[in-house]
Amino acid sequence: MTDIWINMGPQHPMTHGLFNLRVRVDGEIIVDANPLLGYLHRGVEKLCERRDYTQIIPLMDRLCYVSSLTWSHAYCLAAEELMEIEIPERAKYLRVIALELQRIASHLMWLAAFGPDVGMFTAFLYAMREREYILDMLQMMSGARMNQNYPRIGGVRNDVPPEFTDKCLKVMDYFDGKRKQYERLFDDSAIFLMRTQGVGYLSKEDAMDLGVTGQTLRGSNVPIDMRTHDPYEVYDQLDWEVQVEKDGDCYSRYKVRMNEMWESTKIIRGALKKMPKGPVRVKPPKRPKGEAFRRTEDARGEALIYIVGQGETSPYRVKVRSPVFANLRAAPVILKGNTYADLLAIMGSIDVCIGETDK
Amino acid sequence: MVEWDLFFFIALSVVEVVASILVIASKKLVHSAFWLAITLITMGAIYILLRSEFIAVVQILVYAGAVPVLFVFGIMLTRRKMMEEPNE
Amino acid sequence: MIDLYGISYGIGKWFMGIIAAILDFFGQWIQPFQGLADWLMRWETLNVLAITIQVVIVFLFVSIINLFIIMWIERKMYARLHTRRGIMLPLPFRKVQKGTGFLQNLADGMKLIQKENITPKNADKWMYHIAPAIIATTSILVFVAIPLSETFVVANLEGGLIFVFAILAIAPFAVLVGGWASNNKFTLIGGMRGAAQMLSYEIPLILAAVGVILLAGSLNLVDIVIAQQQTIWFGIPLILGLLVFLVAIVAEVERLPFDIPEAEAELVEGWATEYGGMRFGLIFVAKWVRTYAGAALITILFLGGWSGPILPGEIWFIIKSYIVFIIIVWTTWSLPRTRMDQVLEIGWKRLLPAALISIAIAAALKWVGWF
Amino acid sequence: MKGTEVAQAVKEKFKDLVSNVSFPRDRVVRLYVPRESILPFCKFLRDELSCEHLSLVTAVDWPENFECVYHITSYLEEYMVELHVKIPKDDPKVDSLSPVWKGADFAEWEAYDMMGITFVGHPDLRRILLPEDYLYYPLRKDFKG
Repeated sequence: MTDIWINMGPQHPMTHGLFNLRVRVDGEIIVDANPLLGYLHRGVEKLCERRDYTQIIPLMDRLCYVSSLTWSHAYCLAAEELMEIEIPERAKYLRVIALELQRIASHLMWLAAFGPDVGMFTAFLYAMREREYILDMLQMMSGARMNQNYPRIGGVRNDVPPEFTDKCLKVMDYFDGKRKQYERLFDDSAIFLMRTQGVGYLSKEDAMDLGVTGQTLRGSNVPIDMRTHDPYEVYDQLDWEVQVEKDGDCYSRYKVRMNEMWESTKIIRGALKKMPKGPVRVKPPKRPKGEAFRRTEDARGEALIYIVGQGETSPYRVKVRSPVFANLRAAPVILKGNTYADLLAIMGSIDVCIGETDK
Repeated sequence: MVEWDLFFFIALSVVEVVASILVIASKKLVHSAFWLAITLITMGAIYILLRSEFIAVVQILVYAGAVPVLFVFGIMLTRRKMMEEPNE
Repeated sequence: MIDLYGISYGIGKWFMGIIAAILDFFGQWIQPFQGLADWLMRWETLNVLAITIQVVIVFLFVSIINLFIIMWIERKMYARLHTRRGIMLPLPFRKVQKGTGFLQNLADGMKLIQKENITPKNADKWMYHIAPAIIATTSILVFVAIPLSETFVVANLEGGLIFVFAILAIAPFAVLVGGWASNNKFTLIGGMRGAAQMLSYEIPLILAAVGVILLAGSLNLVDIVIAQQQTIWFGIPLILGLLVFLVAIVAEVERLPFDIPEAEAELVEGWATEYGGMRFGLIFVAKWVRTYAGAALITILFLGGWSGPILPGEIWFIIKSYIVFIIIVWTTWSLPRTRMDQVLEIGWKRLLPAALISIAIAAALKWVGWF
Repeated sequence: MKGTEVAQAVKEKFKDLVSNVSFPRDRVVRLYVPRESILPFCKFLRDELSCEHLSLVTAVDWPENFECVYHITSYLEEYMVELHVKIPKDDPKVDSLSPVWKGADFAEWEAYDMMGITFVGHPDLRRILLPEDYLYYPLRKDFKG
């Protein structure tokens, strides 16, 4: 049994979505890896060219089914840049709260997938349990649990109900209280450390060169977070820190994500405290002209949306930069030389979401 | 009166002889290893007929337990034709 | 104590008595029937019948009653670990949708039987078919030698312990056969991993039991328990051996910290990927039976077997073995999966020296004369 | 570094090659370069101006010509260059940036797949999202779904 190619996917319990990772293994060691994409291609960019600026928002929600709000927000941000409008202060805070809630929900979903990846099925249900409360909060804000369709060009769709602040703080307290449980489940488990520490090493230079962003980059000791690097909304007025880990292995990527969740609760608390009263939406112009782009920190890395408008009701060109698409570029580099069993931990730590990758 | 010992002895011997012939007659190395395991296990059963249970179980533990090693080598040193073809 | 052989002999004699009486009655007119009736009531025939009934009783216990109980325990237990309710299928005649779900496993089994048995086109048909049979039969065969009490035992073998190990050692062979014959890369890798894991864990498993053999001075499982009744449970002086044995048996039955041969995340369903229908059911069931066999072995070797006050020995044995089983389930569902090289490292570098130390402790205790 | 400073530095090196410089935001500079000089220009950006990260490669189908848009980030100096390259319709070719940034090949793959722009020097240019034997480039304006 020398080298054999193994198709991990498109139907495989490991794939977090519909994609095929072809792995060439020599015994248990991975010699080569080759991600094949396109199983979920829906032509979102083409669809955008036929729709109104507002009609694109629900379409962008469906880019990533795990963190949909971040995508519609990124689009709205870019469209506002294109239309040159300033949104009300309250809408900014509401967006930050919604984004961070969505980030926690997305990271919990990642944790729920990462647990079974390393063989700990219990983590799945633990993370899902907490995610329910977070989704309840998102539902309270937007009325939907999955594809919220909440941000609008020029603000957000609606204001939150008056009891939202108290309930959200309660959920944050509950979630912070669970931190110890997670640390005992993961960080205290010798087998979990064995599976993740020193596995899937990605050096700082490689990470920068390959265009990797997000937690994969921050796990390799590069403190780049678009929320501070290219600040949007009110992130620069809130008190929080960019999470970085030094080692560049699966454990540090895991740790970055876990710490980010607790950091997000901090942001939400601060935003809830500082949130002013006022309107939540302004009316955008209908036919913008020009080109604009904005970067946001998606739940998985740097999301960039580039819009070209030609003075019509629908944009001339919309381009989505998917962080996972770029991070997948690093997968073959990280995988090479690791064992086949580590493939799960590595692909899990990259946090693949195929919806946004294939667009 | 049925001679149970004789009956079982004949039955086991037939199985063993057939299996041991198949060890050398099989075309695939892995099949040979499989028949070898059958041979060794039936030999253990014959030891039980001889009222020597200990040597029977040791026979199974040592020899039949060692067959998987042979099996692994068989897999590593041979190739199945289907595996080489690209996946359709 | 229930005398299994006596009961079986009684059942056989009662049953044969009825038939012999009927044959006798017809023998008034048909002469050969009388001879047949005489033959049926002879000791040799009844002996064979009694042994068969013994085997059937143990088989029923292991594969029907006990299996449903342990499957139910496991599924309920890990559901609670996951903070959910687990199986809740109500009895058929109850309309309310809440229950203990005890019959869920029966329903699952019926579903599996109804499924079509699909054989892959390029599979090695004969070996593909035989692998689940090997693994299921050997798993149940273990219980032939395991005594539930002094007299509740099918075969009170002199080398009972070695017999159990020998039978447990055949299953990885079936894993390899099944994995190779399915002609799938996942199953092949699973089978290879199974073989490697077996090679590294058989040795600590047996070495951990050697300490017990030294203290008890016998390979007979009944004698080992009697020796514990006269002194103390061997789990107390040989706590190290107990831990090694527990880890090794979890690896031997391929449960979660060490379930790399069927790591469902990377290898789909491991070596059993291509099996469907009741073949898969057999494989799945055999895993539980083997786990219970492991729990029963730990009970016998280290926890005093059936010794205990007031209750009958068989009940004590079942209670203890279920407790051990629950501990195994607990570890299974709260630990992540190890990697192949780590499994081998744990086996060779940690468990093997610990097992040797355990033997040294046992030898020292024997030499001092405490046992 | 502010956008104006970047533009200054670039203009010193590539005098008349750079055209249409504008500043959409404070730390963003948008400029056009001819397609022949894209490779040396990007090498300069990476080596001299510490642009470590190529965010995005886009292609836009204008009525007269194609346009490749590169979003290039500098992590250290916290600015961004939006680089536009005009490509004629009858010869949609441009130099690949994969010698400069290793991660560029994935982004270029997508541009090739969707818009049909051939990247010269790309290590393995093939269809990535669409089927291998697909004949059209769906994001072109003349593609009628």
